[in-house]
Amino acid sequence: MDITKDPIEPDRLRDELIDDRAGAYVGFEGWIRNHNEGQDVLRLEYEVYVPLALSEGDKVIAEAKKKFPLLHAECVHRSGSLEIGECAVWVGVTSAHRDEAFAACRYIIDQVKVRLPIWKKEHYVDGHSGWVNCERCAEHGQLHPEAVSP
Amino acid sequence: MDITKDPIEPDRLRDELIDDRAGAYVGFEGWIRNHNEGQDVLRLEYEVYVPLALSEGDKVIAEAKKKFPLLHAECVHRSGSLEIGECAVWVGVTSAHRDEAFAACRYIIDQVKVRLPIWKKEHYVDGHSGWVNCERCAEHGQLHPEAVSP
Amino acid sequence: MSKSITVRYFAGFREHAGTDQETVSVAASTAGDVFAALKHRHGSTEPLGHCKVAINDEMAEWDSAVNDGDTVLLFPPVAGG
Amino acid sequence: MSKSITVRYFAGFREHAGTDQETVSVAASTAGDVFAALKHRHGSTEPLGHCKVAINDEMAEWDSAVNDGDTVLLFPPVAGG
Repeated sequence: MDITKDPIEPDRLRDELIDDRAGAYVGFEGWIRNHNEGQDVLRLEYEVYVPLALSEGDKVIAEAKKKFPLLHAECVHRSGSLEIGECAVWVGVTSAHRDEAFAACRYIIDQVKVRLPIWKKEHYVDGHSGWVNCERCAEHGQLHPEAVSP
Repeated sequence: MDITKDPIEPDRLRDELIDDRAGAYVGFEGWIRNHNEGQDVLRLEYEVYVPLALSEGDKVIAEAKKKFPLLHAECVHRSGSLEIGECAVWVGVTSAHRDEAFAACRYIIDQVKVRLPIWKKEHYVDGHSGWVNCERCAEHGQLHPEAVSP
Repeated sequence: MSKSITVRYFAGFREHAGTDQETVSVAASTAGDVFAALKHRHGSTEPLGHCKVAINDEMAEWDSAVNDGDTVLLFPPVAGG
Repeated sequence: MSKSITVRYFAGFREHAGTDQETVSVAASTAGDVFAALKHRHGSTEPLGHCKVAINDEMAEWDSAVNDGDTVLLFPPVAGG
């Protein structure tokens, strides 16, 4: 698991998973969409509590490797301010066959999204902003229902 | 759908799917493994009947776009002689959310593998060779049970 | 009644036949009949369901009708990816 | 009995509290007690199950015991990816 303030480079990260025993590579990327729940998004800010995001992310990856016969698995998440189109999170998995690569890639991104201490604040084109998922956080402008994110 | 004799460049192909409306990108790559069913593989040869591989591949992609709310989907398959580690097939899908990107990517690779007129001959380290999946093709050295490929 | 059919062989079928294409005269109503009549050429004992067929560059079924002058493409079990 | 607890606030909780960290004296046996006692600070009416908690940089449960001197990290609903 890695957390980075710099742009994620999926091609470079993929290359680190190359292995002659691998028959399948599945990569997932979460990109900043220009809309969420009917609102036009301008940019996003990710707040990450790094020590626990790293340890919890490592746990998730270790779980995936235990559940599925993988060769390699890795995940990188951005922190800080991101523009539309930027890659917020990357997951890459290699294995002998494709079943486990798809399943493990999906497992990792699903768990990363619900378990790692990472928060995102959306800044909208109309000027307001809000923390995603935080309907009842008593914050101004946080009127989002349960977020459906990528 | 595309069939190419040249090396597949997943990073360049991925870039063609970029879209501000996309929140999820899922990419699949099939790589040439150094083993298959207990045998050490030296290299592979793909024979492709291009006209029907293209039209059937386009059908598969169109089906995926009908089944799932995608933004973009593409598939490229190699033909000719490939070495261990080379990318034999790439599938890339973008969509607003990840559910459909995973499902569509999986759908496309599954269908491409069973429907497109593409055959692979494995050349083994011990000198013999055989057409994968062709147990009863009455060819010399083709003693493979149903192949479990990436 | 015999029909003139151009048969194209692929992969293992081509290697067994020693040619990628030939025109033959066969008594055949369907693509499956062509496959059966040419067993000595493609050499396959695969169940038809494992193989595929195209007629005049369109994917077809084994019970699809063949006409005089058609080109029938015999595909051994595919293995893309 | 009151304990001295260092509380760390994240994201919306931090913005509501106006600080990322403070040391408070609270009568609390569990992490959940700390969350409840500091409702006026983090401002959340989220169900506990939507939020997460860590004690001394280890993920914890809401019924995990807190001890004098512990640091309790209050996490609003996460939204990675």
